Amino acid sequence: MTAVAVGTNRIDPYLIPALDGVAYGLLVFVAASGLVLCFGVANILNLAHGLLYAIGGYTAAALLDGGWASLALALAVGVLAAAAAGVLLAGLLTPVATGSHLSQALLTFGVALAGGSLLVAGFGPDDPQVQVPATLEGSVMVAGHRYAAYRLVFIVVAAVLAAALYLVVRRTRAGMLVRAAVDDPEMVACLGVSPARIRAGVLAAAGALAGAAGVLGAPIIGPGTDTADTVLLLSLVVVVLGGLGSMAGTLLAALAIGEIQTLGVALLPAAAPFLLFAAMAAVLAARARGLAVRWRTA
Amino acid sequence: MSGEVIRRARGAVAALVLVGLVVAPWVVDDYTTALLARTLALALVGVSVALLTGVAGMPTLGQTAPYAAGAYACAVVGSRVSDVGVVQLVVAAGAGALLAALIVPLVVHARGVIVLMITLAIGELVVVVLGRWRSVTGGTDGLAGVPAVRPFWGLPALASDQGRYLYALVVVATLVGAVLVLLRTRAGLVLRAGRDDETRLRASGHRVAVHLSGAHIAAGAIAGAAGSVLVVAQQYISPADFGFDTSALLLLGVVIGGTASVGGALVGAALVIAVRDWLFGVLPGHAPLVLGALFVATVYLLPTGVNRARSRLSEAAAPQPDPPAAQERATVGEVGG
Amino acid sequence: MLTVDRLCAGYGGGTVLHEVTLRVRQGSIQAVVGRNGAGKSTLVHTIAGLVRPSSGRIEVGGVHVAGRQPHRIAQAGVGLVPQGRRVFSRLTVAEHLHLAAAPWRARTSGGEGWTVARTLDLLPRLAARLRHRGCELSGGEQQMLAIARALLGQPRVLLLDEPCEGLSPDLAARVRELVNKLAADGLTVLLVEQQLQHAIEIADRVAVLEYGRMVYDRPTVEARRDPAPLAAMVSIAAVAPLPPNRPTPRLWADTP
Amino acid sequence: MTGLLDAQEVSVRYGSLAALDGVDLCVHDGQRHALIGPNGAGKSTLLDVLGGSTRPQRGTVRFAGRDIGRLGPAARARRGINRIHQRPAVFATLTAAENVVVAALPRVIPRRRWWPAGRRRAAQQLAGPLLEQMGLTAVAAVPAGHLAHGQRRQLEIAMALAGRPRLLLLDEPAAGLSAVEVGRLVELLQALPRAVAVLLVEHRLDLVYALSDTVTVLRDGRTLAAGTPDEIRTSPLVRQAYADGVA
Amino acid sequence: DDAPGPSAGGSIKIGLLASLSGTYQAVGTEIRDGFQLYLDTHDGKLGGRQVDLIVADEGNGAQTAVPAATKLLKQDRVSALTGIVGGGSVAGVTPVLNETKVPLVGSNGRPELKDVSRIWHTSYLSDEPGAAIAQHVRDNVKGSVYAIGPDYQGGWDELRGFTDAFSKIGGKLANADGKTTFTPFPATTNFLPYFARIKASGAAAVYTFYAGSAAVDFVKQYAQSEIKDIPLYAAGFLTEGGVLNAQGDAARDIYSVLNYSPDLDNAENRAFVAAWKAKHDGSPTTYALASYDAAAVLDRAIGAAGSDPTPEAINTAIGQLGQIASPRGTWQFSTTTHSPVQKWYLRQVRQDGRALSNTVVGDLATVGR
Ligand SMILES: Nc1ncnc2c1ncn2[C@@H]1O[C@H](COP(=O)(O)OP(=O)(O)OP(=O)(O)O)[C@@H](O)[C@H]1O
Ligand SMILES: Nc1ncnc2c1ncn2[C@@H]1O[C@H](COP(=O)(O)OP(=O)(O)OP(=O)(O)O)[C@@H](O)[C@H]1O
Ligand SMILES: [Mg+2]
Ligand SMILES: [Mg+2]
Repeated sequence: MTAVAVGTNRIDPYLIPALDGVAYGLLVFVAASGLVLCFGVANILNLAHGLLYAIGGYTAAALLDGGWASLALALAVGVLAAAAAGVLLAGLLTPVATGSHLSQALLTFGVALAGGSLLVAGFGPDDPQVQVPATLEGSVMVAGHRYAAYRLVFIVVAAVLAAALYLVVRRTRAGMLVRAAVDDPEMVACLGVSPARIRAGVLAAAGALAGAAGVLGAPIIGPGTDTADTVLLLSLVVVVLGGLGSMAGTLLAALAIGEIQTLGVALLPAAAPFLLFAAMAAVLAARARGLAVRWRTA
Repeated sequence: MSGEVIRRARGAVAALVLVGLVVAPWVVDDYTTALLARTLALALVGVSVALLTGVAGMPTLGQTAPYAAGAYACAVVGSRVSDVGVVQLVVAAGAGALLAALIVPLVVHARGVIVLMITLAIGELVVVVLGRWRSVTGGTDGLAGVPAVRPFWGLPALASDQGRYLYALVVVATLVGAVLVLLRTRAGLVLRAGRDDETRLRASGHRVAVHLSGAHIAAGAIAGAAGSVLVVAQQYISPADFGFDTSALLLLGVVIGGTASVGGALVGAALVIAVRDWLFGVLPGHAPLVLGALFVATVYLLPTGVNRARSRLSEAAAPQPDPPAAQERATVGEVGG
Repeated sequence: MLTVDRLCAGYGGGTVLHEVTLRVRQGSIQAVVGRNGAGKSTLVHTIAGLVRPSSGRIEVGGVHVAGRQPHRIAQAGVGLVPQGRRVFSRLTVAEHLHLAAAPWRARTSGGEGWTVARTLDLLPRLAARLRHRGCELSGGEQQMLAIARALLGQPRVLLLDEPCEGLSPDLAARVRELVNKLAADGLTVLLVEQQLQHAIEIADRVAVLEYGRMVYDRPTVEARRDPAPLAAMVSIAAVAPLPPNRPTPRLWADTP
Repeated sequence: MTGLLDAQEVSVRYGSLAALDGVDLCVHDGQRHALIGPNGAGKSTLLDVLGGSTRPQRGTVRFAGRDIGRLGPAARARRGINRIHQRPAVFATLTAAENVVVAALPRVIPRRRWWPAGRRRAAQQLAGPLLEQMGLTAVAAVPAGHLAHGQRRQLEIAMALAGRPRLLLLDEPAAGLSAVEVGRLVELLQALPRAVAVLLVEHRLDLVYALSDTVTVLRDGRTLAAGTPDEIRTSPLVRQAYADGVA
Repeated sequence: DDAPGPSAGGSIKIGLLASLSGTYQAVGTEIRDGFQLYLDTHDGKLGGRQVDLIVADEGNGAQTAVPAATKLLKQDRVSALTGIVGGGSVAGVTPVLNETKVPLVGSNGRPELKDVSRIWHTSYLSDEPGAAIAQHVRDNVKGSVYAIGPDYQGGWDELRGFTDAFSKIGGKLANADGKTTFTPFPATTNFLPYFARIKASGAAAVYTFYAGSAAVDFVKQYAQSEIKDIPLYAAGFLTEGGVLNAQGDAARDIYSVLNYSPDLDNAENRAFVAAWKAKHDGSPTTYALASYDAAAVLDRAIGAAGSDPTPEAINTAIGQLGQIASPRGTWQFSTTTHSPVQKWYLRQVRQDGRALSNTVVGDLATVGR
């Protein structure tokens, strides 16, 4: 009996971090989902992704008043606004569509810088308050520990999103077109589909996803001067770690990041500042080496 | 023929710019001179970024790592060992090369965006280490009070903005010249070939990993040397000098300049950094907005900037096939299998 | 059906095609031959919209399409089998076929429409490779896929840029046979082909491009009747075996 | 007697598909060996195995008496195995001349070894005649990415030759070449010194019979037949193999 | 030409460097507005001279602050410099200040410096808030206290101030190894794993220091976590200014220590708060106050510097100011550290009408060396 109790006690402090790692990882996945589509699948390097998320976040802060109706409204407005921004971005990107990642980076980084400061100019430099519906505001008991209810809800949202994304990319004609356009846009055009339309569609969808993530994630990664950068960096890390375009890989990477940021920090507090980037460099380098070897053997 | 004209014109422009840079400190005020000196350091890092990104095809966000290694090595040597510029420069370049050599195993097999992310991670890790290794680096607030540098044994210490600027100019011009020479050798040719098609390069018998490692270490040494120029120009360094935004701006500057062109990288990186620093002074609060708008505008004003610069470079560097008369003199030695 | 009139096109600064004129009637096959670098692919790409013409007219079924975007031209019924296959390396064969199939597109050419089943029937090797990705196919299989992809778009005008490159001789013959049959059913074909005898075998007209200029354009019956000028232009005789060890510039002077 | 190149029991599987299934192949010094077979027979895969870019699951590859099975493509190229790819692979932003120079570098050593530029100069001196032989002199200064398809193939052949091969692996060198260029290619291959062995993959049987002294027929990853061109030409088995590939 | 000092018209150039973009924009804006408020309420004059205020953007830290400061000092040739949000920026600007011999009257960040002969601060030293509240925590908390803060110079100093003073008077830290827990900054946005450790440590209270968006994250997550009932003490920046709005109800009841609160009851403060509210939404913060005081310091120093207020003269005059009346109560510069010797207040977040506000609930020690 006592042995069991000691056992649970040793695990107990890590229970909540582990659970939170899942929730946090899923939040990161939701935030990154737009970029998975845009960069991972369609190979458009969109450094304004964080900006699209921030648009959703600020919409949430402006519209949410603690009621469910406001949540629905914010979601609708945030998704629309961010999708519109995505289409705008696609229009801006047209001249460099055939160019390299680097010129896309130049353009989208510029948009992110300018758009970010416009957002802050519009909404003020202070972090705005985000009021979620009262039912979600509180905390619930999980295995004898108090845990934020809102984060639990996220687990469901992210699971739905991951499944939907997988189906769209792998199973629909639209998803195939997007992947084909990455390989050879000219040949896609010769099939009678405009690559520019595909690009606009991808960026609109990515924007919608980012907007939704921004609204839903606002209580956790809230809108503020740094939000865009934080979200962009995390998303890029997750998308690249996940193997560029693989939905399962991205989800796994997001969960790993979540656990590293929570359980890892709880277990190895001294290494906390190094954990994320060291793990990322190690995984990517190991995988690159693995690919190089496999490339040679098979 | 037109290639010849373009080359002449480029040479003339380069010479003009160089002359302008030499006389600049007597024409402009101290602030601009100081700004220029700092910009030169960053432009030199830009060259090392271009070497990797454009020439070797390995886009990097982590050149701030060897840059920081060089800067801190120089600062430590400068305040504890020697105030001679040449010594500091060599130590800094060595530190940069050493760090780059340590990083090589991580990146040499990776390509494209993966390199970008690995180098980003390394850059961030280096910043964390700089912030926490307080006994050497002074922590997040940085290191101040590095004594003024004397360029060479027996020369006086550089106390004025002009002196520091000219020192930076000499160092940067020398190193850029060295890079240009390097790129004209077969090493440069093989690097460019690897950027195009690595499989083909391997099938021709080149050790791709060796070439890439060499490029990384050379770029690391250049970035390290740039670090020592920064210390001289600014007399103060902190981890903030080597953060992500520096890497990002450098990469963007290099893209603006045309990734494969050293001169372009120099100009692009210098422009981006100088414009940023200048904007923060003259347009308080709106610098990011204007900078962002400038980036967007650049893409449209130089729609093919990258490619145009690249094709121009390859045109200029194309070897003329030997005339038939030279065929008899073809010397081809035997190679052991 | 397909009319090209005084077409000029090129890349960057240089002009590659100089005033090329072609008239391909519906249901006929126009062959284009010429040396490497003569501009055959440039001609095909310009018709497909991948290269912008600097002057001249291109008409498909009476509609002026020069300078339109490639997807518009494809929608006008132009199908392309490009040189070098250009299959989508990350899509499986099945996905290629699914993507290329445009069942809703009104079929205007004769014969029954192309379905996935029918293409697979024609190219049975593909049927066994449905789950392979484009980059995992052998060269010939990629070529088959490129042909299948173009057919499934239900084209009215088919541009074939060396469609038999990399196909085994029997299969190549079969593809030519198919092209012949499709033309008989009303499809208009522009065929770029290196092997003159193969071109003449099925084409109604044959044209020769030299340095971007059309230097020869006659009905094949005429070419068969009087093969000399054509043969001189593309020197088919060169295929005959040469005596071994004829002296050529020695590269290995110092090799034992 | 063992040959210059000796591959035994080579098997390559991709999932459930056996691209190569226990193939033996021997190329002797100076031999002109052709490899034919219907599409998807495994010809290119075999060349990949010999060139080192694919590692077989089973089987050994010996070259000049040494086991080279563990060497990568670069090491094999330095030992004298040079190849062209079925899809022409060239350095797109480098000029045609530079392409040849790069390909020549690993195997040339200048007379004045101490002078760093000497090696490159020696390689450049090799590039001129090679380009001329392939009829590419006019486009020597054009970036390879701007060449026509056939020109790229010719360029890659020049690059393979620049590597001073002992064994030349040619994957459909005549595909996409015009009649004149094919003639030139045939001439070039026939003029190659006997010290250079050639393994030729080609679908144009007229060329195969004109150029080779031994022919191996692959089908579905297995060796179907091997012999002199005359034997193969008349073999009903081979005819059947090709016909099956179509049906 | 444009030599330093007043021009014929009796005007004087002052440079203000603050983060007007980036992470610390909120603080930087307050600093600019505080200084401007003083000018606006004093006819745009300092020491009787018309002020030509030149503002430059500090950005996110030293690498943008140094060139901006260089411009103010070497191109605009200001007679004094003020503002500066980040401690790192002050360190970076120091070499240029020494070269140009211009005084800095900083209004926020304050690194450890060897030579402060030309550097003054109207805010505080980073370790002072902690030192000021240590006794109160020791007296009121029954048990050990968990110390946690961000991992950078400011965080180290803030927490050291508390833990040193707290240990000296016999307090015990709950942290596992007896050392403060530092969280990666600014990377940490999720504090739950740390809360799990705090819970496991059995602490009776928590002392912390965060500012900006990290403060929002910390407080909101704290309120939803399983340690939400453990009392939270903090350096005042945790709930200061705009972050309090974003935190909302989650911030209720948090104790903090600061040198200022808008509800202080003195004549200067009433005037200051009224003037502030006339121009801006909400109440002034300690950042605005410090900048307002920096202007007051310059006002008196320039006035005292005589007919030719050179930077040197201004610097000398600042050293002789003595007591300064301020909305926070009177204070004076320490002769050794050149930062204020001032009183600290204990505040608690309470409902004030419809909004939450930091209400002064007691006086703490007067701190400063
Ligand atoms: N992208 C390009 N940029 C510049 N020049 C090009 C480009 N593509 C082709 N060219 C040039 O245009 C000319 C014609 O090329 P094209 O591809 O049309 O020839 P082709 O007749 O199809 O030859 P092949 O039989 O080898 O395929 C060539 O001289 C080639 O160098
Ligand atoms: N990477 C791969 N993954 C899966 N299957 C492959 C891969 N590479 C080749 N294959 C399969 O192996 C078989 C042999 O391919 P290979 O390229 O060797 O054929 P080939 O004889 O060169 O044919 P062709 O004449 O068409 O070029 C083909 O069926 C091909 O689909
Ligand atoms: Mg062609
Ligand atoms: Mg093949």
